[in-house]
Amino acid sequence: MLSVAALNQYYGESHTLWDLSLDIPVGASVALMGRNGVGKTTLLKCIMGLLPVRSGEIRYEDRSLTALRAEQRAELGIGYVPQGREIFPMLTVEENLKTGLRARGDKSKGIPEEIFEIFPVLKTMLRRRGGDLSGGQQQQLAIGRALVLRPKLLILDEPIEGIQPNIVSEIGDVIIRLNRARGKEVHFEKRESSVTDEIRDAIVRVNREMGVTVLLVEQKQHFVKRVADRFLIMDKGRIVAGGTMAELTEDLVRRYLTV
Amino acid sequence: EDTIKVGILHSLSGTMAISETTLKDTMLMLIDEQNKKGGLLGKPLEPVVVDPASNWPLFAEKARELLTKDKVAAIFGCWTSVSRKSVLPVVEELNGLLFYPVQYEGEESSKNVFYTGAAPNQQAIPAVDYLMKELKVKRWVLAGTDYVYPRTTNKILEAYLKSKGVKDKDIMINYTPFGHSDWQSIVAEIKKFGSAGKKTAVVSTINGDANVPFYKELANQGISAESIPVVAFSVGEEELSGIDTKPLVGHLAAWNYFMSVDTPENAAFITKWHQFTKDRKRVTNDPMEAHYIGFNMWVKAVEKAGTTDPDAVSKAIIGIEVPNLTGGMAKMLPNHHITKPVLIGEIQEDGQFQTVWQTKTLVEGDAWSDYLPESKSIIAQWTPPINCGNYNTKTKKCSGQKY
Amino acid sequence: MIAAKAAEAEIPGIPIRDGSVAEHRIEPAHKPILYLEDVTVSFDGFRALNALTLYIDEGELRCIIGPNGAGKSTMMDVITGRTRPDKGTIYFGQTVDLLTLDEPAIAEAGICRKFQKPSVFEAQTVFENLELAMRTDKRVWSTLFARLTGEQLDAIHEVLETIGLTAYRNRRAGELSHGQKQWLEIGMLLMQRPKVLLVDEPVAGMTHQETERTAELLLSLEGKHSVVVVEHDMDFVRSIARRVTVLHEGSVLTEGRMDEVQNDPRVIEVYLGA
Amino acid sequence: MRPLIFGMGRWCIAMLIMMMPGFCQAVADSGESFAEALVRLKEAPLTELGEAVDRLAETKDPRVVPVLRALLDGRLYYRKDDGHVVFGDPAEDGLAIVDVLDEQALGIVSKFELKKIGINNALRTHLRETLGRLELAVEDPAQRLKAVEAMSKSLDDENLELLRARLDVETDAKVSEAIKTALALADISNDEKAVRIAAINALRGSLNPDALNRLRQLLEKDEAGNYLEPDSDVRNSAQVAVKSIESKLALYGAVETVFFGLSLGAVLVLASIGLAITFGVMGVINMAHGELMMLGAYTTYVVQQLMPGHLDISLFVAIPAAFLLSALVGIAIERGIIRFLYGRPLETLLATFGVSLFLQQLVRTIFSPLNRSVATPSWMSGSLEINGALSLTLNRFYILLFCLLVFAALLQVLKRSRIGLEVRAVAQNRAMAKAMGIPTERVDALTFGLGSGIAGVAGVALSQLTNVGPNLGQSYIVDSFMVVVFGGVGNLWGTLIGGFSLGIANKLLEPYAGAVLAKILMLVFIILFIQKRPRGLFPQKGRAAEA
Amino acid sequence: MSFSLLRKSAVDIPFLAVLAAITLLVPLANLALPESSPLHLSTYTVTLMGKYLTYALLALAVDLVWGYCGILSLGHGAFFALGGYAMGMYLMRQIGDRGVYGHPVLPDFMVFLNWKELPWYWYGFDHFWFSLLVVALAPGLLAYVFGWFAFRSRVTGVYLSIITQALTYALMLAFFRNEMGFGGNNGLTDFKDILGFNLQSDGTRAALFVASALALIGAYAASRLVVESKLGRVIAAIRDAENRVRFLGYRVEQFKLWIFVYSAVLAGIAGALYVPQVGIINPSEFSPLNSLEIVIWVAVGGRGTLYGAVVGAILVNFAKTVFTGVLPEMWLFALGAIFILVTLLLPQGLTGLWRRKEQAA
Ligand SMILES: Nc1ncnc2c1ncn2[C@@H]1O[C@H](COP(=O)(O)OP(=O)(O)OP(=O)(O)O)[C@@H](O)[C@H]1O
Ligand SMILES: Nc1ncnc2c1ncn2[C@@H]1O[C@H](COP(=O)(O)OP(=O)(O)OP(=O)(O)O)[C@@H](O)[C@H]1O
Ligand SMILES: NC(N)=O
Ligand SMILES: [Mg+2]
Ligand SMILES: [Mg+2]
Repeated sequence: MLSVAALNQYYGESHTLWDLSLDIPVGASVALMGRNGVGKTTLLKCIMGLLPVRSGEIRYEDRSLTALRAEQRAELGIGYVPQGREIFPMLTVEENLKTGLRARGDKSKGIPEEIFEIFPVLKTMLRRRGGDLSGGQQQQLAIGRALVLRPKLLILDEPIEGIQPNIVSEIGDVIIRLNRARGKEVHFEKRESSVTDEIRDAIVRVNREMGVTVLLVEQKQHFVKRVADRFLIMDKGRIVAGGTMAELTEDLVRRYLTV
Repeated sequence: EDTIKVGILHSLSGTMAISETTLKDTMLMLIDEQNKKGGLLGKPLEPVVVDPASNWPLFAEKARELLTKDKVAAIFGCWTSVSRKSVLPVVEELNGLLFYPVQYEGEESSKNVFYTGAAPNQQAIPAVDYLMKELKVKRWVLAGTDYVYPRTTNKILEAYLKSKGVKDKDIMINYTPFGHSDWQSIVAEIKKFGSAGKKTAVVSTINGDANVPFYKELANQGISAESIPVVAFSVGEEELSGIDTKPLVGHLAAWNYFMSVDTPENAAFITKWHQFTKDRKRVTNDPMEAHYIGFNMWVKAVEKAGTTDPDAVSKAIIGIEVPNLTGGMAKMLPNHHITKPVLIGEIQEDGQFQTVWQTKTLVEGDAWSDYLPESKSIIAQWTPPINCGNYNTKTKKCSGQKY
Repeated sequence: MIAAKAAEAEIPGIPIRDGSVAEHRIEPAHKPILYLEDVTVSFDGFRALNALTLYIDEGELRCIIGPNGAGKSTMMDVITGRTRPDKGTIYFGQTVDLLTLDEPAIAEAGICRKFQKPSVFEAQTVFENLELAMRTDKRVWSTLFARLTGEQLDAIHEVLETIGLTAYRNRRAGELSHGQKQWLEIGMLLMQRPKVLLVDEPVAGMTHQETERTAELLLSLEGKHSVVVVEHDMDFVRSIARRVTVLHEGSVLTEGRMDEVQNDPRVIEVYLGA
Repeated sequence: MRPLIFGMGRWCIAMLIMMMPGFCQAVADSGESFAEALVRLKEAPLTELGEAVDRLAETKDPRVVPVLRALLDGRLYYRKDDGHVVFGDPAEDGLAIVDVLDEQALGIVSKFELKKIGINNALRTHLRETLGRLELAVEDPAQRLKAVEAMSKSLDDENLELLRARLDVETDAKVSEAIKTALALADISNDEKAVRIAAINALRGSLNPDALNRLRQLLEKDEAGNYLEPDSDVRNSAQVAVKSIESKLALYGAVETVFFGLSLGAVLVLASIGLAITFGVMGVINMAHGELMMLGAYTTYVVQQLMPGHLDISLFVAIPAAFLLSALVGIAIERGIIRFLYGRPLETLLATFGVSLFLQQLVRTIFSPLNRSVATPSWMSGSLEINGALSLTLNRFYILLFCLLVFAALLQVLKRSRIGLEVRAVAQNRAMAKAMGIPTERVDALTFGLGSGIAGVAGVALSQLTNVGPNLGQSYIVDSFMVVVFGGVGNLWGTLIGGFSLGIANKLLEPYAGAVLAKILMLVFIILFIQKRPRGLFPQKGRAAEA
Repeated sequence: MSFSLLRKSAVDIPFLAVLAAITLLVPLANLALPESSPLHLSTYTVTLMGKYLTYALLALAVDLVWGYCGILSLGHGAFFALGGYAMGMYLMRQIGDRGVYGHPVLPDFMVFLNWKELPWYWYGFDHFWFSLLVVALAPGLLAYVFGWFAFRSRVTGVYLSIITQALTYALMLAFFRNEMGFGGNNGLTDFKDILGFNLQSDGTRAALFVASALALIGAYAASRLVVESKLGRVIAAIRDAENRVRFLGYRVEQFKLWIFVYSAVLAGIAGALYVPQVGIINPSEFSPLNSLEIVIWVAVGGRGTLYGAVVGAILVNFAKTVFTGVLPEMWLFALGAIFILVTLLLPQGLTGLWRRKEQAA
């Protein structure tokens, strides 16, 4: 799905990512871990095209992303939930969600109802300015917004930061469902009338056929353990370890994740 | 030095470029002409053009540059009074010569400046006389841009009108900022003022850019020249070329020259101008004539003195006569002002003026107005024994001169 | 622990204007230092705080939890003078009516805050950030002539150690990662030596181990400072919690020990989940 | 020769109506002949031209009216070589001339072969009055009204007689009204008290300024302190009439002031609304905004030059042309300069200031530093006469309408289309907008183009009010920023309401304070207002805005 | 902190040294060298350079509030002009009865606009020291009052910029009014001498140049101390996160007010030095475009570095002098192009070039 090879990135003169390489298989759910400041966010921004890279190659679905601008990458189906939420503060919740419609490519005018099923609070706040929401509400909005463009690859940078516990577990569910949709039944709670059912079913079907690949930066290990099937560990701008969740040993944690 | 340098100090950018650029071109044309005639004292003239950019301190700086760096023999320049005031100390300090071509408020006579435009007595007073006698105007609106020239002119006019028995309530005075563009209220007020049953006229010292919106508003509010004529002192052919003149036919201006004047000198001048600018539509105007006169006077004076030395030239130039473009002779007076005819013209549909009245004789420019109490007793005379620009005939003293 | 040491160290040369802090170290007090009574805040008709009443004791460490949008950050806004309530009273100690003070005066009085979204001075170095936060005379002229004393320098260095940014002291704060900024902001709080610390989501974006360190740090402040912590990380809250207040829809839903609160069905329903 | 035949026809009809049968034929043999009078007219110096006109009129020749009209319109010439008096109308390479005496077309000649018979103001008034008398019976009621008005200026017995006669047959209400007013004005001087009072009562509702002046005179005292009007009843009626007129005038005066304010406001709004987008929404401090307006104004000029015969529709061509030109220039500025400066908003100030200098000098180089003359289409000239005391100038009126139209259109574009949402998203968080798949570059270019295009359109409107010259932009840029900020950055409604309120406030102040002081007071007001509402009239609200 | 110290020593010492050298050499080259010497500087050049230095001082003032505190003042020309008027009034009073009307007290423009006596606000200006006081006080007071209201009301960003513009615009219109008693549009001009020295003599002009240079050096050094002080860092913090500074217990409005007033006083001093050298002060100095230009000098030089402002002011004005003489009809193209290119190619201004090298080293 996504592969990064020999990536080097600099902030001005300071070398942040060093010959970084990684591979994310289709349909995987990968957790990227590492201490503060090792370059996780930087890496995600490079993948998204928001930061220029000095050298190296980023490939997505067998095409090179390197020459593409961020908005073109979005159109290819990469959804991004940034660290710090990055809500459009003066747009209403509804407008925030609508910003993703263009990249969907299917001319739809409305926001898919499933978003509100996942995050009901957004429905009640459609007219409120994004910037007025509480931190946690904003985080939900940020995820919802990324889902609007119906991503094939979903990149999440610390998505549960500041989210109340019960919703954290819901977000976990969402990620799991999006990711494991392939070949499996997906049920979002049905609360709506049957009129929207069809649309939703369609989305669900598409989703199921697609299966969203997930790249997740997260520090909370119990959450990671629940939603990810693979992990990568970063240190000082390099990927230093990786594997299936089962391979995440106490030793690795102590070596790279404790201070 | 194998050329004689002539400084041209007119704004080519900024707010005043609209008016002054033409004067720069005029000077270039006159110098070109003179060179074709073989130059001056056997040397070609070389114009030095600088752009003071409608910035008053820059005028002083550029004047200094012309006099010290370029060592020009004379400067032709300035339009607004403030630019002249800014340059004045510089030409006095460095003993340069400045020829100033625009009508102005008077109250000045410098050893180093020659005023070839009209003094108030060569424009404002005759115009008011005309309105009073010919149009039987009884009520007066004195409208002007809020700066020294209109203020002074209006002060002189107010004193003059009162001396003719006009009452306070029949005079309305209104000042507006530079570039004023919303004239609705003022024009409405003028309209009201003019509907009191007495013949009313507007004496306009409105300057430059503000005129276009002013006249447009006049036209739109239906104030025609017949109901309330406007006589302007700062609107010439150049300004009219930027206005749709159809609705303005019949409004007046007082100048010492109109492009429409039918004399051979003028026809020749216009032809040369059209050739020089390669534009048959370019108009000529009063300050251009002033430069024409000033330049020719300077040339004659230099020839007479046999040198471009400022002291010799200023001595030689007094009394020199050159033809003006309206068929008479302009003479440099000892007060550094010149003699001029006064013409009143009405705006025509084609943007020209038609002369409707003219002084019988030439009027001598008066540096110090006789209608202002403080300057009544002051005279300017740059010839011995007085040799002073502001000589008080009462105290017999020459004030404020550095020489 | 380094953290504890830093917080304990008296910084000579900086007068602590109120001796009461030292007093209560001996006997943890039950005297409220912060009173919120009947505080209501609404935005365009929406009630973010609804007749909220809350007391914080001197030297106490209080955790506040509650669903997203319950009004926790708004409560801090109201206490620090950022938002004016429509109704209600807020007192600091017995006498200081916070509603009559503006932000700097409230800060001066000894209430400091860490924002939910880390906010540091991005163009300045880590060191300078700490220096600016330092408790000292903050009037214009004295700031102009301020010189760092050796003790002040030591204090800054100690805090740098505490927050693990010694190596970054000359970095511009804008170049720090998210988590580093969180630490820096905590460091700035420490520099201010406040009586009341309001800490909004301090461990967001931290690793498990960093979270533990923060817990230690906050615990070490207990007794000397009143600390109000808002956090959604339940492990963290459990590790520091004494008394826990649950906010819901702008008012207190319940209050009590962690284990009580945790098992309250209403809290499970609106907040914790199954 | 259409006009002539037309005129003659009218002349005869007029005479017929005046019940003077046979007049048409009779004219030829009375007094001086038409040809002689014409020669006198040609040779008279300005001071004697009036008398020559009278003589000509006395000939009662059917050709008199067209000749006098031509004289009034400046179409009357004589040939320098043979002295023939001719009508001249502009044609290519000179004037097409027609002999006055025998209506022979004499071909096209150069201006220099002719001499115009010039007139002056006094003469113009005189001519109009004379023509009025002669034309009192023309078909066009508007022209009749003018004729009556011209005659009312000098109410001698002859004119009164004509007017009375006309009143009996007049069908148009406005003309009748005007004649009645004129007759009443005359009656005020009547010896009989009853007639005077009747006349006064007739004038009670009149908004004719002469009526008010005349009525006021009745209330004045002479030097000795005696009333000019001896009869107290007459004075009392006059008093009542004056009061009623004055209260009406006050009302209409207020309406007029509001209109003045709205129209000044409309100009401000037009000038700033494009800025409300580029500055308010995109955050670009565009110092070249004024120059983009200037381009719009020059476009109007060029369009008028290109289609000389179609003045009346020129604006409808100029508006889209100006929009396009300014939009394209705007897009060029955005693509060439501004796009490198996002995230550095203050730098846009520096670069666009450079652009503004550049554009100014460019038009100076292309069009010369002189102002260009932009003509006003006939449908925008003059005023909409509501009544004698209130008339709205048409150009202002249309510009007010236009302003509202532009505003509404813009609002729709930003509301309805995706671009409205996207541009705000881009402005608020460029990186995130990209990550959401918004083509920020295209959005920037289009938005900047839109704002610039509107500036161009505003320039078309300004060309109808003020100078079209290189400085046009500079004189509006400060005011534009002031309006946007006063209204609240980022809020189009704020710009609209802000512009109108500043306009009205200015016009309310102006009569008391004068133009200069009014402007100063407005500025002080803005400064104080911003203290009260530091984010303008309609501030952006919310947590984000406060931070 | 050590960081900032580095910054200071690396640039300031050579920079101040150059200024000091100019202060010494320019008058020498003007007065001591004969005109025939190739190194001789004409009085015209000296005066011109003196003017540049006053502009540099003005730019420095703007850089302090804009570059360091983030207050984009589009009205600093007002403080400059006020200082200039105060000096102009002194120079007018020095004329005494040598005016054209020979009035013992009233300046010429008052005589001919019928003023009967000197307005009260003209009192005291016959004393040099009083005038100097007003040179600093008038702009300082205006800045204080204006800033007190604006900062207390938390007017920030473009709102503040635009009302500073409104301020200078209003003052321009007010000073245009002849009723104000400051000479209307013509302003104050035709000065004769200062402290008894003839303003037109070479010696006086050289002295004015030296005074300007010393003022610039002094202001530069003082401002450097200010921005390197803790106050300087608070100011910079306000620029970046005003609210956060408040929550640290700083009274943001007072800090802003302090730097604003300080900057206004510097601008006033610059104006006072400018007027005797150019010979005129009139309301166009208040014009909003003038104030905008100052900001542009700073941006061209590089904001947020004191020397950038100085360099920018001198270079832009030098370019103007040259262009208006050499390319009188095209110079706006050249100037416009410079502004555009500097913005695009040198985001940190001209001195950014130099700084980049320094960082690389
Ligand atoms: N804009 C920037 N300019 C310079 N350096 C930066 C910038 N942003 C981040 N850095 C530096 O790059 C390094 C990596 O930062 P990054 O934000 O990628 O870390 P992270 O792994 O996401 O940390 P966290 O878990 O705290 O979010 C950090 O040391 C940080 O100081
Ligand atoms: N300026 C505002 N305008 C409108 N609504 C607001 C504003 N400020 C806050 N709110 C609303 O008030 C409620 C409380 O917000 P607050 O930020 O206090 O929540 P919180 O408890 O801190 O939540 P979280 O845990 O997610 O940070 C939210 O629903 C938010 O949308
Ligand atoms: N002298 C003038 N017209 O300013
Ligand atoms: Mg990160
Ligand atoms: Mg919160």
